[in-house]
Amino acid sequence: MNWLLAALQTALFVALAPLLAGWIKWCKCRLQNRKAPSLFQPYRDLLKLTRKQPVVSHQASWIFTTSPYIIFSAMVLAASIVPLIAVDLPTSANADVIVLIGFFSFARFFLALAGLDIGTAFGGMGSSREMTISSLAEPAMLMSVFALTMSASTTNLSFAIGHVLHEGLVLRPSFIFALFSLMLVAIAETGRIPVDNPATHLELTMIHEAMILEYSGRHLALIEWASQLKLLLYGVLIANIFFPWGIAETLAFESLSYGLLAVIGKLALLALLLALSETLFAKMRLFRVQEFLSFAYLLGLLGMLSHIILEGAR
Amino acid sequence: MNIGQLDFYTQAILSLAALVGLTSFLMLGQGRLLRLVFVFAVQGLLLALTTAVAAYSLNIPHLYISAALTLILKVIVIPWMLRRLALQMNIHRDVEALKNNTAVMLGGASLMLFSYYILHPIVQTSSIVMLNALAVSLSVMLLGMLLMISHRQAVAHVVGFMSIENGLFFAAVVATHGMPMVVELGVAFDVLIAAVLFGIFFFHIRTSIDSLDVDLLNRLSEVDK
Amino acid sequence: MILVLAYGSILFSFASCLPALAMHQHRHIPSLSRRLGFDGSEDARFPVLMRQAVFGLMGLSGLFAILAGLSVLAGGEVLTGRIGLGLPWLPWHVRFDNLSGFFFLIIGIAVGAVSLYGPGYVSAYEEDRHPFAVLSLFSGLFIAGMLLVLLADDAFFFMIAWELMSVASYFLVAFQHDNPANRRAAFLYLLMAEIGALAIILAFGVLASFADGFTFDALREARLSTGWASVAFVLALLGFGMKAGLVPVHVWLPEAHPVAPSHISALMSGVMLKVALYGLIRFCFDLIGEVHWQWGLALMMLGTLSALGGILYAMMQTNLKRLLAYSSVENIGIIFMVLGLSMIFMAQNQSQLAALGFLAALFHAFNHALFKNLLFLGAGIIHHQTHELNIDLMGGLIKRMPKTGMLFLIGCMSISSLPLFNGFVSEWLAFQTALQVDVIGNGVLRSLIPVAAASLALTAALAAACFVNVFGIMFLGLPRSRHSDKAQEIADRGMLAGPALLAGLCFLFGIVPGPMIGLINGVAGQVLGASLPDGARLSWLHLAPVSTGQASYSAPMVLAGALIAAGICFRYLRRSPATVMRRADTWDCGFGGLTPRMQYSAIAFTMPFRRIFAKAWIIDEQVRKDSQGAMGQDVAAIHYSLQIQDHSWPRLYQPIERAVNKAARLAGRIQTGNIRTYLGYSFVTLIIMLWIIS
Amino acid sequence: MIAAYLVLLIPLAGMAFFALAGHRADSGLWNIRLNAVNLLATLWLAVNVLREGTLLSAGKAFLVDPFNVYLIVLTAFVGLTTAIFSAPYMEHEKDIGRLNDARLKLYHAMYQGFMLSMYLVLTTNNMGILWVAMEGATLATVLLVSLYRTPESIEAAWKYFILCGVGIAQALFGTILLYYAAEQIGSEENALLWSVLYENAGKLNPEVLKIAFVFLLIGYGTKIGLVPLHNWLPDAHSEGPTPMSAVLSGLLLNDALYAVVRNKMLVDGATRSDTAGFLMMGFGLLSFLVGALFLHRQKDIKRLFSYSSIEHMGMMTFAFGIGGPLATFAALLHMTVHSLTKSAIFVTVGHAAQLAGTQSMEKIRGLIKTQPAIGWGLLIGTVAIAGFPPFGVFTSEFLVLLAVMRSYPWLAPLLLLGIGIAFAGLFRHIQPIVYGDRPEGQQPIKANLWPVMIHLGLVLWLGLAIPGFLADWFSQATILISGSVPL
Repeated sequence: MNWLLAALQTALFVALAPLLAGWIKWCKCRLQNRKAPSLFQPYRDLLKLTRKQPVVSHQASWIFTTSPYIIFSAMVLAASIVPLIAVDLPTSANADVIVLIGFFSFARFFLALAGLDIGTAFGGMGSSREMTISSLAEPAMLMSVFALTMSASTTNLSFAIGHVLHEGLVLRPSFIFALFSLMLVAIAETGRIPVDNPATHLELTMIHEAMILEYSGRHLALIEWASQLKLLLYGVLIANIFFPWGIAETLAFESLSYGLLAVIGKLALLALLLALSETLFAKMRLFRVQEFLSFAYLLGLLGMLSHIILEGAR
Repeated sequence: MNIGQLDFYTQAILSLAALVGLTSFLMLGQGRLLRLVFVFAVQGLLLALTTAVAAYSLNIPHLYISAALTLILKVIVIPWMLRRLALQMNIHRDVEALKNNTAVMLGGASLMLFSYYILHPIVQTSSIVMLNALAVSLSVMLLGMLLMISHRQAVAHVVGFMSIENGLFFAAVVATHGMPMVVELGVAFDVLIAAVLFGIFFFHIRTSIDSLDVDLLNRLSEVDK
Repeated sequence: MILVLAYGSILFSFASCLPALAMHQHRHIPSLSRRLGFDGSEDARFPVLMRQAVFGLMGLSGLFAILAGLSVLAGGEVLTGRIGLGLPWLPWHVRFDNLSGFFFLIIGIAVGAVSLYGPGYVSAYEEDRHPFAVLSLFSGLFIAGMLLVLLADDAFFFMIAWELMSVASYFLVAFQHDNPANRRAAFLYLLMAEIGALAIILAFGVLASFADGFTFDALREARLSTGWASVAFVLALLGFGMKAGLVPVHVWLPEAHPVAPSHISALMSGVMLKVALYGLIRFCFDLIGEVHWQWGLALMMLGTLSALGGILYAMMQTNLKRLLAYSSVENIGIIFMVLGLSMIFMAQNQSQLAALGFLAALFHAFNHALFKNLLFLGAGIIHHQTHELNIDLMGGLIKRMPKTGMLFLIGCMSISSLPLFNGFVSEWLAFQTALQVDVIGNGVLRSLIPVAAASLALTAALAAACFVNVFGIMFLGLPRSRHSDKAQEIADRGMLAGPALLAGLCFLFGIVPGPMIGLINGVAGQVLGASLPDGARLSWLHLAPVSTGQASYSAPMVLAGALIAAGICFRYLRRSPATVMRRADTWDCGFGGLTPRMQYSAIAFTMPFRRIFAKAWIIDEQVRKDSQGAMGQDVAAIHYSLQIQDHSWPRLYQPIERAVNKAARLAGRIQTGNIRTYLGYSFVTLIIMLWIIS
Repeated sequence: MIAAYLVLLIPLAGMAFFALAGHRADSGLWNIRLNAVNLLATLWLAVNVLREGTLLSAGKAFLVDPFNVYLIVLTAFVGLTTAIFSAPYMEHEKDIGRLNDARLKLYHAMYQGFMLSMYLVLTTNNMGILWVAMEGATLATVLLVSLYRTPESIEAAWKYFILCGVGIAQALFGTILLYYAAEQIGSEENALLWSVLYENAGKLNPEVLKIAFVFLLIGYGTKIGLVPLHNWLPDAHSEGPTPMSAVLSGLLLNDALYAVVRNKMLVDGATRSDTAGFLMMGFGLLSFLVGALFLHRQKDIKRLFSYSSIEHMGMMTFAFGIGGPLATFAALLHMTVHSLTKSAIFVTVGHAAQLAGTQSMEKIRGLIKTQPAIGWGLLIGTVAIAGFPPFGVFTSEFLVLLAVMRSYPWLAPLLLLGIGIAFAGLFRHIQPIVYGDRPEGQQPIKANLWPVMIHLGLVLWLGLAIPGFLADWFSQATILISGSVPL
């Protein structure tokens, strides 16, 4: 039963990811008072791409053609361990948050390799930048994870969320810091403004798009989908770790559906915030990203310290 | 104790000791080779005398032998050889200009004082009066070294070396009435050989740097030129 | 019985020296070769036979080492023995316990792989320039030395074995001595080895001056004040750290490791550093006995420094083997950092967590031995095929050498600690150790350890970037030079079998780390006197070092999940025949004709890191433009040159060198060459001495 | 005891033989034969000592105890191997016209003379004769240093002669004081016999002996080559013929140290204080460090290794100065391994210099490529002398370090520094010599490397395991010197 539920939830993750992307686009268009595409546009795009015939360069090796599958399945795996609508999933015992980070880096590794595989200038540029940013983002992420796990004293996401849930509403300064740092990391990792602009092609500042420039057809679809999934994952992480209320603790149907609604609501709100920030801020230069991320790291560190100093554990 | 109460021989030895010390001072100040050799011979003579007197007064027969050895080696053979060499290489005329001679002299004097101060504890321990002369012999040694340091002539170095030997013999006589015979003979033999080798070396040095100025022997050094 | 196995492995490694000597004689005394039944006609076969003999014996030695290690780890008892050599009152004491056994295992595996790889590799050397006799002689001594270090149970024997290892490896580094750079590297290496060894001797001396005798048992008994213990610790850290290549005393390592033949570099980088680690563990945890948290902190700091420095320097290298050597510095740094953690926990009486850290450290040591060997052997293959070590002159090798590419990729993935591979497991354990910081009372430690952990994360990310760079530039894209364009897949089966073995183990221990961790747990039990509850592998499936509630990782499940997910979308997406993949030219923005020179080079790839971590190196970057035209307005060519230097050269080494030379010059003044001065010396000495005495 | 007389008579006869017979084609061979016979004689002596313990001749003129018996055998052994090396070497020197028959006659006669004085130094029981023999050694070798008659060699010989002569004179003064002190306690006859003095060392006047020791130390220390009295040493070693350098480094220095230690035993007995020890430690450490520094500045390969001799003698003196059983044992061992290793190195160096036609290190290159045997010999020898195991030098240095850690831990860093510097100094010169490609015009030569192999083999053996009888001698000597067994 639990395993089935876990599988269902993973499927739900995969299914919801494009919707979130669509919703963010919609909000952005509205905020920039443009005419918005339908919420389901991303689904149509993916479908169209899967129907198209993929064209692959002569120079491409097997790395290039297999990477999309690897990346996508890594994201799916990540999705399988993050509680979306219910805690204590059996799958979450397979991997904790550190492994989650591992999955992300796994996907990134192959994405970067794929970028280098063709041997164009753009691909290498994208990979190099992607690796740079991620290597700066990882310590920051770990710092915020520390701040979280030191109070929950577990790296297992289900248990951590459960812990926060049972503690009830406690204002922890460490959590506030961790939340903000995690948000910044999420922005950097998912390639949103101000770090990267998802809506651009063939711009010398692009990062993510540069790597996947050569992809087409179902490969492109998988990669797009994977990145939407990543966005959703970060969203759910933020939403469920810091505001877990509403998530289902029992497997009764109504609590589950209640949990679903709750998480959708939270995500909608987060997405709105993201869209807002993306309308307000401009993309920054590549070499200012380090300041951005070191600020995130600083926040994480402060969170950890404030946990030690202010919250006086022991 | 007062020297007046000592017997004549001891007095004689002590005064001879004083004279020996004086000769080394004379050598130290001497710039002319032939005179240097001559003074050295005189020192040898004094040494031989001392030994003989000691032998007679304490009637130790084997001291006569060492006296004889000294006489032959230090008074006759070596000075004659050195003189001959000097004449052969005709360096007997050139005078060595000694730098700050007076300072060297004063240094010598203070050396005498120093050696007395060093040997004082020993001298105290014994009743033999002659031992007082030990300080003289040590200072003769040190003066010999000072001579070698202050002179640039190879011949002077040999003389200094030999006068060091004199000091040693003197010490042996006054302190221990001579060494055991076998040692005496061995030392004498070594001195003889040394003298011969010196003779050989003069010619080698002369042929290699056509001078006997040891300051010119400075090819082998670690100072970067 | 088990000792016999251990001795056997050592004897075999010694034996592997002999054929070489025979070969040498053969080259000089034809009669011998005729007696061996090789007349001039089949003379060509003789060296081949010798190669097989040498590496066969080496392989046997490796096999025996593995067996000995496994059996002692399984049995878990401590064996002692004596060899009738050494000082009259101090024969060589031998002790074979779990710790030694574990490192025996590491060495055995590495040597086994190398012995598979070797015959093909060394066939490239022409005999008169690089005599195989010398190579195999010192390889045998080197391996024997490493094994003996692990067996030694008294200070004297330990030092002899240690120095045997150093000297033998020195000759191996100097093997290709016709290149001046190699000579310099060898000299530097031997110098550092010597200084390190002296430090170790002093460390033993400190213990020995509180004990009676030099046997380790006696040293264990020694009761030292904290001050002296710390002195001993610092000396040992200096000595062993120098060998292990801790920053800032690591400089010899990237010089020496690359210039040796690749299979030797593999042994030096993958195994010899571990022997240094063994020495430190033996000294601190076993001989000194009780540890202090300050030591742990020092170890952790140095480790973090080395990890970061190592990977940052590695990233900037374009010579593949130098890069790998620097990355060894990084991994050693990680190991020492985790070891420091374990020391801290030990000092805080958290023996369980100490055991966890210890376990993580040793497991990472094991993994590093595996994948670093793999990578060095791969580098050897590539060098063998392309005669090229500069990664900026390679590219597109994955199509030309698919098997090697696959193996190298596995190596890269495990070294950048991606899930499903062994590197990840040990780093995960390391993080788990760091996460237990809450139990520590000392607030400073509690805030420092997470910082160290974060820099560990940074290290891991940088490592990933570094090896994406390596693999991407070398194997992907278009070939950047004629050599790499002409490159062929390696023909010799053995040269693939060695790396393949290692790669297989990397993956195996990435998926089922349980058994290995169980073995290491036994080591921890013997060395620390504390081991994890069997929860370390609560089921064959899951890995939960502390408790299931806190963290768990199940590689098999992850693998299964990945396969399922990938399988589904693979099946689903490739249904329709209409969407079969089509090959076409790369899109070139309508520019027309992409050339290899347009793609990113390694230097370009690492440019952002250079900009961000600029302070970490001494960078000398020069761009020269040849402009032409009337007013030189249009640029004909742009020359770009980049030199990147290690900080510790000008900061640490050159000052010392200058000081020594200056002192020597001053000392030289003594010897003026004037005999009167000399007489003056003896005169003055006499006066002074007399004055002193009275 | 007949053996002892034999040991002395054979070289005497040899000297006479060479002096009278003049140079013949087979003089080198005869030299070898004489030394071989003498080695047998010394072995016989050793066997006697093994069987009966300390030997004291009638009239107590000669004394053979565990302390000097192994030095005697060592002397004979090094003498033989060096003779083996010198036969072809000297032939080659004659062929290239650096030497003529007269000088070769002198060389062989003086070789035997030198050996004679060495044996006399070791066997005699009379401190006066000891002195005479030491001086004799100088006289015997001084003409060999200047054998080539080049300006440098004559300069070197002169310095050697004067400095050692003056130094040894001071030693004689010390001996006289010793004699005086002995007379005070009224043993008129044979008052200079070491055995007698040692028996009633306790009664000797400490004041006198302290001063005497200063003179003795400076006197014999000049011959050991203690800084700052060392200046003659590198010159003499580098300018004389290589076999001479080998025996000077291998034997003369050892024997001078032997003389100092014999006297130290008396002084310690009398003063019951570490004064003598401290003096030796001071000199030793100074020589060790300065010698190590000098290594860095050398251009002449033989000079290089003579400085390394200074450094090692410094370490031995230092070790004897520390004086504990451990340090003493280490020093005794170090005397052995050092003279074996160093003479082996000089043999290879001699060949290398002949092969390159020069002693300047810039010009000797690529030995391993030119003549692997010589190249490897030099390299291994350097490794051994630099104190790497499993060679014996490491064993002794290890023990010295530990002894220092026991008694004077704050000196250990200095020692460590010295070893490191010395090591760097050696290898920075030797590496380019042995490695690299051969320069054109550097041809292999006919070389006899058996001595090298035997010596290094022995050093290796001593590093791995010290044979029982030798260990016994060492420990007995240790008891003799330091009064207690090593551990």
